[in-house]
Amino acid sequence: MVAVIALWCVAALAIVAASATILGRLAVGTPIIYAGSLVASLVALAAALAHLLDPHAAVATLTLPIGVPWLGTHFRIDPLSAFFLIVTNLGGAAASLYALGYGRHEAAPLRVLPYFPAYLAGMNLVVLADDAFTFLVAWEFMSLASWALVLADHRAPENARAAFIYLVMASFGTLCLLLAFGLLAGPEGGYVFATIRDSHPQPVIASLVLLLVLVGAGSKAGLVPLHVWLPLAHPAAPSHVSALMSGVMTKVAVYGFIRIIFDLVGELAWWHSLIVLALAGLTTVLGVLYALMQHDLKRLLAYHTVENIGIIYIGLGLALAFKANGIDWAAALALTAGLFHVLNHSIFKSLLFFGAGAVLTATHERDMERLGGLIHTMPKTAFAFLIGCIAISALPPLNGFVSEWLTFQAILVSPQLPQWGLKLMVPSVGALLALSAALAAACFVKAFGVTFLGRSRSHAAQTAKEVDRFSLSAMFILATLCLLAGVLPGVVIDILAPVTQSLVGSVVPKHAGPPWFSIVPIAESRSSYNGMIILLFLVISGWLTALFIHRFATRATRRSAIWDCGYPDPSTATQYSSSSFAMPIRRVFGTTVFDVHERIDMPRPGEMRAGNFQLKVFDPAWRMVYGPLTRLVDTAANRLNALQFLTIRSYLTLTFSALIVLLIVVAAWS
Amino acid sequence: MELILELAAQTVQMFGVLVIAPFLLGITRKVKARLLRRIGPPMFQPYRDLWKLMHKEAVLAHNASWLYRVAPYCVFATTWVAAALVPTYSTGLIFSWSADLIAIVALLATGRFALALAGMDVGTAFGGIGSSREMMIASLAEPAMLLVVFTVALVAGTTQLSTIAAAFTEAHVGLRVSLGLALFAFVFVGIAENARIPIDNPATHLELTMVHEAMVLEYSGRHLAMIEAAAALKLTLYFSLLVCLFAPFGMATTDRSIAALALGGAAYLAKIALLAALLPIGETAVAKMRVFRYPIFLGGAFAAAALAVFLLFVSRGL
Amino acid sequence: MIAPLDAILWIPLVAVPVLALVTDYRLGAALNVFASFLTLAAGISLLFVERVRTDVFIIDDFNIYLVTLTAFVGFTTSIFSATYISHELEIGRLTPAFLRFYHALYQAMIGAMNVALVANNTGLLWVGVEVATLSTVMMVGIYRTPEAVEAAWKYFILGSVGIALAFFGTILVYLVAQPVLGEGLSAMAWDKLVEKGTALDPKLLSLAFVFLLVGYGTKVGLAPFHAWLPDAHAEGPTPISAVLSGLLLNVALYALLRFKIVLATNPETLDVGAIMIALGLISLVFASFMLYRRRDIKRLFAYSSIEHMGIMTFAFGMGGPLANFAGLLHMTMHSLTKSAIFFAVGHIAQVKGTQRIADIRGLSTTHPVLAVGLTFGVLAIAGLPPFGVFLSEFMLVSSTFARQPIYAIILVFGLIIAFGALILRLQSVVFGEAKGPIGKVKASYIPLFVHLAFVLIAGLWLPEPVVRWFRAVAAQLG
Amino acid sequence: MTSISFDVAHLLAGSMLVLSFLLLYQDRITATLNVFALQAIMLSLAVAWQALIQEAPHLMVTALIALTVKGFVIPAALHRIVRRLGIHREIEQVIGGGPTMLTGLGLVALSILLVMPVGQGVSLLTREDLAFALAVILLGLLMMITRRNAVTQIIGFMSLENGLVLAASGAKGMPLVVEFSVAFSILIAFIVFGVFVFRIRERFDTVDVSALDRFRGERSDHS
Repeated sequence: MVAVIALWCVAALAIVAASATILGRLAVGTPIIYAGSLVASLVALAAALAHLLDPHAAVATLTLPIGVPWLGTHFRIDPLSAFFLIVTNLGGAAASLYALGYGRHEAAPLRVLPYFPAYLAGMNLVVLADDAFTFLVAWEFMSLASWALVLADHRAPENARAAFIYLVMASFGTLCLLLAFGLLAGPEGGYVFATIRDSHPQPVIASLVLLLVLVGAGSKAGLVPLHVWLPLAHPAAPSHVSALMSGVMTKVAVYGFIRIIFDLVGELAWWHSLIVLALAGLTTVLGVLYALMQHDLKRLLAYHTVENIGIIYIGLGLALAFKANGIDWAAALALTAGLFHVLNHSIFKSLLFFGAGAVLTATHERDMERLGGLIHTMPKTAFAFLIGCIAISALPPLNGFVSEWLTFQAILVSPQLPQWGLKLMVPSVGALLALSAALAAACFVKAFGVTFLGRSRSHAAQTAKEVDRFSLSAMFILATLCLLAGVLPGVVIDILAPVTQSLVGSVVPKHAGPPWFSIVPIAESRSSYNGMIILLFLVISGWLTALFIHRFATRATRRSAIWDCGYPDPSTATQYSSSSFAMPIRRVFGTTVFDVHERIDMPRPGEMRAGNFQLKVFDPAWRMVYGPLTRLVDTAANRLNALQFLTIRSYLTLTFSALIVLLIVVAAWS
Repeated sequence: MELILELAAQTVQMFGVLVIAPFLLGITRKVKARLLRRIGPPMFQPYRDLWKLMHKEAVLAHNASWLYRVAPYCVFATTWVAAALVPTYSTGLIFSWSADLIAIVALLATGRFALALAGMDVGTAFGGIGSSREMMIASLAEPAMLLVVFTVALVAGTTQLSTIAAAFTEAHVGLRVSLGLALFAFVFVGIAENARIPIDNPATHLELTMVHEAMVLEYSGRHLAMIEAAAALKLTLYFSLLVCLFAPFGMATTDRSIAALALGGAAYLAKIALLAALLPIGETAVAKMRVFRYPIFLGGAFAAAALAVFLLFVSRGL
Repeated sequence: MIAPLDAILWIPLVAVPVLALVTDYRLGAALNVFASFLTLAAGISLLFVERVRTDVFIIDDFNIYLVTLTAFVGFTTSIFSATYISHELEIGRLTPAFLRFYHALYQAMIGAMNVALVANNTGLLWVGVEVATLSTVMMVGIYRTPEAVEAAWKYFILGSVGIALAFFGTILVYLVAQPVLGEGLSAMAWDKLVEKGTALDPKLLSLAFVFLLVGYGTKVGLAPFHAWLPDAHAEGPTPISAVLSGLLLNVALYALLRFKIVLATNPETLDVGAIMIALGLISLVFASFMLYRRRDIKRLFAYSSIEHMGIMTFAFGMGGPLANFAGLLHMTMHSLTKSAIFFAVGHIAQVKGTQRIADIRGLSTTHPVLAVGLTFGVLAIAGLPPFGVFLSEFMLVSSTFARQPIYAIILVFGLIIAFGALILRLQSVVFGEAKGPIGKVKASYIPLFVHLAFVLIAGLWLPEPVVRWFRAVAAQLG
Repeated sequence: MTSISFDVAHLLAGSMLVLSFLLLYQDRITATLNVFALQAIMLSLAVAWQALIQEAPHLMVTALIALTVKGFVIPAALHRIVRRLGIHREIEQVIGGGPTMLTGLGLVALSILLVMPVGQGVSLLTREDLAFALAVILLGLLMMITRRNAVTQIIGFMSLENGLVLAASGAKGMPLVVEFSVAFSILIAFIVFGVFVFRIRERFDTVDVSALDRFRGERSDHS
């Protein structure tokens, strides 16, 4: 039933996409298309939620006679896909709502409208697919639709470059997944997931599949060093699409990983988790460090997605480690942490991209060095964005903290793991996670502080107008969800229970029991957290303090000029900028992690010319991985190109040589 | 009835830390002054300072936003709540389970987040420099702190402060290399987090290397009072944590009689007073560091804490 | 009532002299379309009548869909060509006299390909392929520019050597069969060869296959015998590029596969699969790299044809039900997609007045419909879903990796290299700031989008009979 | 099959191979043309002999075509072209005579190696014939790729084709041989015609690389 509803929603999205090619020409088309997407997403969201909450819900399957001829197309809804349907459609609904307002500013609607619902449909299909072919078709369709969306503003050469790199890497990832499915399905082509589940793969095959899936799904999710497309492509798309790409599509990639590794392969060795954890730890720290170095708001957010993917993968890696050692309850905890973060990140990353989009609409600027002071001109956006910043920085009492807290709890269980490799790896990853959490806070102090606080650095920022109601309501709904998931984490954990039950055969204890919505992942004596109480405490103590001061002290306030130690400078350029904010951290980590090129041209005392400081930060992944690769292809292409310019005689010589070689082969054989 | 008693115990702790916090600051200042052969302000001077500040008119820059005005309360509230949740004289208070050690560290981070934002609100170079450096220091201190948390949590098998304290008072934990390393790291982190020498100098506004004071440069009146109070509370919190994690003896655990509680309270007060006196002694002995030496300082803490965790993982008996 | 089989052979044969005599080029084009339509109708009706099997002709699972496909692409191309050439006439690249010649040759080529496909005789197959080749040689050179003449000459010389070698292979097959099947036609008939396959001398048969591989491989465009292909595609009229890539390469591959079926019946022959795998992979990887330095848009897609012929050859070399199925599907999909791409490219070259990729920019701004057509075509040929090429590549790659991981990795490597090049060029042509003339497209879009629609449908759903034929042939191919 | 018929066929085929070597050895165009004419005549004799021993009179037609077209008409035409183009002096060989001959010997050895192990199902005569034909074909190809001059390359191709006809005539009872030989003659006529008409293509390949670049239109622009 739910599968049918979800498929109808996908079909509805497809129809909306098709009609967008015509409606897109009309002014009324934009709201109709987005409203259609909104309704379809909401219906799918409701259906998935109902499925996951229903304790008696059975796994639903559906087969359509299309696709691989003799197999058909299989769809299935189990708790895992239901959960990811929720994530997908929540993001989709929010983005549609946001776009009802934001989309009106689109210069060329025909380059966005048809692809947006198609993109949503693709993501939903990935989650619904129950055979390798359907999965990959949907997977690549999703890439394709988002590729078109990245190219929405196709005149900018950097967008074209971003789109190109994106599509090539997406396709590379798909091919890796294809190889993985090839291994799992065997030469007979048992592509249906049910068949794969029943065939227990050899350890060697399982290892290969893990590597391939890490690369395949990881390149989509943005694991370092496969992340390079992400900070290019995500910012290039229109902001509601950026939100989907960062907030939802990367989660669909995570879904792919979970589906194949946890569900289809099932049995893995403990050292597999070592690889996952190492990659995840690296991704977490590098992602946030690169994010800190950005001054393009949307690119900062995109890089930060890399960090969050790392956090999610830490949870998944831990779950693998525990599962391989048969500690199911801990595996359930780690998986819950990872999945909780999936939900959280999809919410606040969408929110933040919406905010960035609002800033972009209001100021036509993405460069933080030209923004500032928007809290005065766009107070509502600023507030929503602030909530997102707090949440993503993993600060209590919002939701980001809860998932990170759960991850820490899972890490603290790890002494129970018997293997030495894991004993050493897990605390290291824990340290990296702690480091990244602190850096994330720095990153978002910078993002919010430079963009919204201080004095406006450009005229555009000074004259910005608050955005429309649709955009605002989308942002505020997500901000509310951030808060709700933060203070009522038990509800989310209970929702996740069927998922972990189906994947690792255990659940985190139910949270209906403990009072006041506190969460107790293992046992009460071990650890517990109560976001609700913390929030109440904060509110009450803050309120008490304010009351006390207002009652017993003074409320007198005077407005005055900035003091600034007596030397205020009216130029807005004297404020701390984005790159100066990041400078201490750049210095600390610069030599090891970044390719930083600083050039300082300081006038000598007495010289009248202006000083000059140039800063370039490169992602070393380009230098170390992609640069050599590109050069290799380039060289090979150049060398081989000589073959286009030979004489006919030379071509005949080629033919002749090939013939002789083949004849010698035959002679040698006979 | 029992509930009321429990609530009362919790309330005592909550307001207790608030009351003693300025006093601790007074002690440190007094000791420091004596060490420098000055007479120094009276020990109760911080109370008077706060009271005075609260009654002064708050001066806001023209372009200060609502965030600027809310941040001090926010900082104060988070620090207060965090401090109230660290067991001082007794374990197992009614709300102790609502936040564990990790959550307390994170609550402090929330306060810092608010303050760093406030530092950037008016748009001055000083505010920015303060926020930027504060976040840099935090980014180095927080992982070290969390590794300390790991160490303690792994030894005690829990991240719940009450349980940790109870475990350390009752069970025979003994002296452990890991805990020693963790203590070392914790002290370093505490110094950095509380803006003490050699990381920062709480006594001055006009030094190029200043961090915390640069952030709050524009604040005045009741807002400044809140921030100062929060700073004092934070110091108290770190003292309490140190006491709770590494020297929990005397704390009331299973025995919840008035006598036991009173004993716990007395022990607690004695311990933190001692710490408040020790801090300036250490501070007087060292010089302020340059900013870019901080990573080495905090890196040392991180390394010590990491070593502590690894030792625990490698051999759970150490 | 004429039998459909006779019809597909006679209609082009009659059309050749008629078209050569019609002086009005419009009438000629219309007649060309009409003849192609009749051939298509005959080809389709072939599906519904009883299968023929005589000493000379045969209709079986293998060629039945290829005949229909050839007739279909021949028909759509004739529609495209009818609108295309009038523009060529306007700008003076062709004269009416040459058009008579062109239309006659077009029918000759279609007829020859039909002969090759339905022949139940190795010699007749050879004749068909060669006549088709020679007629395309002349069409390639029809513009008489130095480049066109050079391309045609290269095609002619390399083609002739291929013809000769394929003929020698054919003689060898006859020599092998003659002691078993007796003298005369029966020693050249497919069905008899397959029946008595095990009795044939395996050594000489293997030797024969090598010559056939080099000979017909030249026609297929396998590297290193490919040299004629890019230039012939680039310099000839675009409809000819479309049928070259879409049909002639297929027919040559079909010829090779027929021989492979014979070899597959005899287990003692040389493992020709390995040779085909090697040639296929060489072609794929080589063509993939060659795509990067192309400046001429038609040459670009010509190299892409080499790449795809490599994939098919690889697939048939791998063998097994899945890989063979994938190869057959790929043959069909490639022929539809590549001809669609050439239709689009033809339109582009006409409106922009150039084939230089660097001079074509921002097509999506100036010609949105055309841009959509080209984009879908290129995405399809690059192997992206939901188009049919993806289905075949899916089966091929996944089944290969489970059997021969190394081959699959080379295959994937070639695919991703080619993918990069195609997307790079696609983006530069379709997106960015518009450049060049913005005149309207005069030729018909219908063939382009009909082809793409078929490719799209096939990617999602294959009709049951097609699946049945493919599986039957896949089983035969071993 | 009597031994005499076998010996004669063997002799004729063998002499074709020898003539192929002679072709490879020649370094002047006119001499090459003459040797080729001789090979064509030898071919017609061989085919005629096959017609006799296979009692296949239609092969006589093939022999006749070989004799007239390739023995007389084409050599005469080529002589004219050579004179017209003024290239009757020397032959540009890509590699020297010695290596070419050595390669040729290797090719003959390869042909024998390939055909001889073939099973007894195929008669000895056919096999011998086939080995010679294969060698002639390979030598023809070798000639095509070792000469720079268009006329000699054509001769190489025709020599190759002689090998084909030899093989076809040796295949007992093969249908359509005559038609094939006619088709090939037409093909060769086309090639000769092409060389004759497009005199810009005096050679298959030209030393002047820049001219080629202009034609191919790919290398000249540097975008």
